[in-house]
Amino acid sequence: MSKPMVELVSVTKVYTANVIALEDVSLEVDTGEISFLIGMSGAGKTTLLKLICGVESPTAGYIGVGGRNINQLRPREIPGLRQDIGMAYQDFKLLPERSAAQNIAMSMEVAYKNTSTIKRRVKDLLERLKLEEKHDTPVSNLSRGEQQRVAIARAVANSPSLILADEPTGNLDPMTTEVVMDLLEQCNDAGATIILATHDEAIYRHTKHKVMKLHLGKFQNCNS
Amino acid sequence: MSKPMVELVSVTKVYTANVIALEDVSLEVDTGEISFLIGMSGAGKTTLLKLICGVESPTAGYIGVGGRNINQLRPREIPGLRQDIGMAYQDFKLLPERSAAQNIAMSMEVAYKNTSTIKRRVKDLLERLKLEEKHDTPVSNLSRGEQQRVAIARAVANSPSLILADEPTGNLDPMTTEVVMDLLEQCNDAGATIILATHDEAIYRHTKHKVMKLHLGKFQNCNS
Amino acid sequence: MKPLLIAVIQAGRNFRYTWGSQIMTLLTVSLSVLIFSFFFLIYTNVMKAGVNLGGDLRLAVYFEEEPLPEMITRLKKKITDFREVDKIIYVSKDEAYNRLSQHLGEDIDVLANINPMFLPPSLEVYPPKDLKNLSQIKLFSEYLTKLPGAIKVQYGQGWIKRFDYFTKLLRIIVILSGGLLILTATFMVAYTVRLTVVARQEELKILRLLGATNNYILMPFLLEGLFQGFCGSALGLLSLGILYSWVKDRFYSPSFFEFFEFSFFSHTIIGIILLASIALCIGGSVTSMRRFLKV
Amino acid sequence: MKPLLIAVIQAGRNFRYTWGSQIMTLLTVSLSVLIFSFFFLIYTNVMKAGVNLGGDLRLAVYFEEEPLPEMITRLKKKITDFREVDKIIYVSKDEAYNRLSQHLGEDIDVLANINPMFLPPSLEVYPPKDLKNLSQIKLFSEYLTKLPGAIKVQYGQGWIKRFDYFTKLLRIIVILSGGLLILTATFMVAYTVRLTVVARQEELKILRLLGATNNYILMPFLLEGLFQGFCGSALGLLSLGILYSWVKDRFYSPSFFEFFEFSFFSHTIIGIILLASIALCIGGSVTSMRRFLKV
Ligand SMILES: Nc1ncnc2c1ncn2[C@@H]1O[C@H](COP(=O)(O)OP(=O)(O)OP(=O)(O)O)[C@@H](O)[C@H]1O
Ligand SMILES: Nc1ncnc2c1ncn2[C@@H]1O[C@H](COP(=O)(O)OP(=O)(O)OP(=O)(O)O)[C@@H](O)[C@H]1O
Ligand SMILES: [Mg+2]
Ligand SMILES: [Mg+2]
Repeated sequence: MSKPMVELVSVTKVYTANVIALEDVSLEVDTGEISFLIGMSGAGKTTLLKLICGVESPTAGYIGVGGRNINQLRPREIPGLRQDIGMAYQDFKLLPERSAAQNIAMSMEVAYKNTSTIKRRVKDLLERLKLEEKHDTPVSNLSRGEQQRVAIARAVANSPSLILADEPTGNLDPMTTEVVMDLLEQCNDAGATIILATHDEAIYRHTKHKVMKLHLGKFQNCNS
Repeated sequence: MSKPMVELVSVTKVYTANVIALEDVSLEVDTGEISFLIGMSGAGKTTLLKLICGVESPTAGYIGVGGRNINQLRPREIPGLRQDIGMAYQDFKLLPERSAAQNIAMSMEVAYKNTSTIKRRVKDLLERLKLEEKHDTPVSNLSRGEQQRVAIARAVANSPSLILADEPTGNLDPMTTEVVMDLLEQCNDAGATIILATHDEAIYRHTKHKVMKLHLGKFQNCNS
Repeated sequence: MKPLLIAVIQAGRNFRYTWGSQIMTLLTVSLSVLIFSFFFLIYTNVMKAGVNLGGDLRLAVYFEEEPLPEMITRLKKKITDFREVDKIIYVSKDEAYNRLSQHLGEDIDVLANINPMFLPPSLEVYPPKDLKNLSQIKLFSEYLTKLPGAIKVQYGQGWIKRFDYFTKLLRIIVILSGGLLILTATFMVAYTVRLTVVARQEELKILRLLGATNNYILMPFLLEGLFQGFCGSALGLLSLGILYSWVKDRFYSPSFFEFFEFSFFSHTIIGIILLASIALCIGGSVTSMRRFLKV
Repeated sequence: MKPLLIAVIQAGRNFRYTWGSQIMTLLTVSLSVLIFSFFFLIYTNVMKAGVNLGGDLRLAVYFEEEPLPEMITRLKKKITDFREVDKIIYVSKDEAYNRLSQHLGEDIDVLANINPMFLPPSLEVYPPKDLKNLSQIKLFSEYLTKLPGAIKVQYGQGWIKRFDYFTKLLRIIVILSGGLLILTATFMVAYTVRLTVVARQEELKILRLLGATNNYILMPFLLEGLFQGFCGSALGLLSLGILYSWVKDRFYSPSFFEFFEFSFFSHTIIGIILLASIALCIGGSVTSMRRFLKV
């Protein structure tokens, strides 16, 4: 058995005294796996993903990504880790005045990728997500669903080995959802581990992949 | 038959030369009705709702709300119209540093409602949406689904006669979705007309209400 | 509920959320008022300083021979006809000698072997305080030289010339720096106010979308402008007052203030400065907000 | 691809998106440099002006009797022993009479009936240019009064005193306004730079989230700081140069500049100002960015 890509041991995250977002959560996601993270609004899904990519730090517990304790990294190692994790945020975190293409390119630019490689990759992603016409449109002029696709494209653009998608289809109709899921599956085929937080039953109901259910900050009857 | 609450006649909205969001759209929504607006991402749902509440102005065509042409209102009449339309934006448009309660109160404050009335109404809404614990939490510290509920609460708080809900359940799990739909239906019972743009098949699949489907800026086989 | 009360509540709430930038604006206004009033104070006092220096001016018209008394009266009339003067004193040869001997004091014996009549008689003309301009003095002196019997007019030409240039230089400096500073102050206040509005543009847009009237949006800004304009300029004037009394204490010597009679602003001017900065702050916010009111 | 090239591209792109605030920063830097160097220029020149005024100073020591030639030599030595002087000229009674008659010119006949010997002999002492302080002059004059046979020392006390106070006043004004202005300029630059960073804080946060290294984030800001510091101060100095030559042209009269020898900055000082403002701009952005680099 290969080393788990993501490993959480008794992780607790307390925001403020009365907001305990995660309580004693343990979890293991193997390399190359796709897992679904479900649970009610406010259950702690986003918090869990943020802990994994190191945007938030845990109140207690161990978080390992690729076998390394991400909370003991030296400051100069953090950029490398983040370049290797693609996170599609629930609130997108796009730059509204920049074009769709520029937003997607950002994740590759910070890794000092070649300009022509970036251009090709951006164009390819936009085509796959049916946004080819929005190449130069500022993100603020896109519909919400189009913005969501740009956010997903940016997350996968740099071919990270771990993709965290937070509610990637919340603003998408069933057809477009399928397009996005196809893209994520292709990334998975190319070797990426994927954790997908979602409310959309249609996505995970008949899946063969692992589904983890959070409830009030704790895991409930996970299937596997 | 009563006068239609919302009436669109041959409305066209062109953002830029090659982005025709709506093309020759006509529609009628009667007072007290609930209608669903569906369609692919980028079909023009948000644009249509924005036209109805006067945030965007049409390139061509007539838009009537409550029997008045909203594009010929005098500047001083616009605030009154907006106070009477509750719109839950797809991107929420909340003030992140303000508390959930303050965000909800805003829509009543601009109508110079009584302070105690506002307090009572806000508390009631937060309880109904299961957010009573988040009364004083800044919106930026809420989960995305919690923010969405705050946005909906703000839209209905001032008891408007027309409620426009743009994808109100995109970030909500099925259970919370039901809570929100119950609230909207109660508003409808109290006399409000509701137009609801959504991708969530679960909401509109078995409904008895009107479903309108937009495709590339035009209506397709509406049921009624 | 009354709109004004709501506006006060709103303004208070806004202050809680944006106190950082509000205090920044207040400080900017203070600094601008300080700078502006500092230069205004210097300017008004420098203008007065010229007058005081001119006050010590005395033109001595020397005559070849002692004129007859009626001639003196005529001469005096001629002078006052040409230009109003403070006073004219006739100094006869005797008086000139007396003065010199007084001046020499104990050293009176120097004059022992001197003919007391060697000193020329003169008319000493004290021009009015407002004659402080070098070219005017020259003109006057030229006129006096042409009086019948006059042989020479003396008034410390060299020093006065120098003084005149010095005063001119000081004025150039004060005016240029004043201009520069008023430019800067206006720029700063306008910029800061604009930034405050831009920082809240999200909030304003949302308020418009929710159906807020122009009044609802404007009132808190007006109150804020009032508050900031008042407190800012009060603070600025207060600092200037402290600076002023510090300088006065620090550099005070009776002889210093004999020449430069520095004084602080009158109550009227303080009032005008306060009102002007309140108007500026309010005007600034309202102008920068105008485009939001059209949405 | 080289990081520097990427930084240049990024800086260019940033400029396209934020040119408004960038030009604002540039103007702020220009204005601050203009203000600062304006006062620096005035300060250095005012300090020099005092010296030039002192250069015309002459102390006349009057004697009761004409001293013998060897006595004159001894007196001169005594004086130079006490303090270095530019030159000392002995004016005998004859010479004093000649001077007076020359001075009176055509009016020489006034002196006709005067004993040519009534004027006292004197030593005219021209102190060095650096003697410009009133108290030093007084000290010197007191020393001269005690010379054997001296009865009186004259040097236009009243005017010199006034001049001294005037210069003092000018210096107080220049120093105070300079201080005030440097405060303002620093405040403005710091504030503007901070605002530029705050305006882009969203972008910086996102870049950090995407895994941008410190270098990647800092480099464009360094380039921008370099550009703004350089262009801003160049523009400021240029405006000052234009202002300078305008004032020079406008108020030029040979006699004016006889007293005040204004001159512009040397190349070294221009270089230092340029470098300092570049350092300030870069330092400013880097400091305000530090907290984003920790995220
Ligand atoms: N920055 C924060 N400060 C304080 N509390 C927070 C913060 N972020 C989240 N919370 C709280 O932590 C809990 C879990 O939030 P989280 O965002 O992880 O939920 P979620 O499962 O992603 O919900 P949703 O489906 O609505 O996005 C919520 O109660 C939320 O209010
Ligand atoms: N401000 C704008 N400027 C230019 N184009 C715009 C603007 N807003 C929307 N569009 C374009 O108009 C079309 C319709 O947008 P709209 O937001 O109405 O779609 P939608 O049906 O709400 O989609 P979604 O389900 O993704 O929210 C899209 O192609 C979008 O890119
Ligand atoms: Mg979430
Ligand atoms: Mg939409």
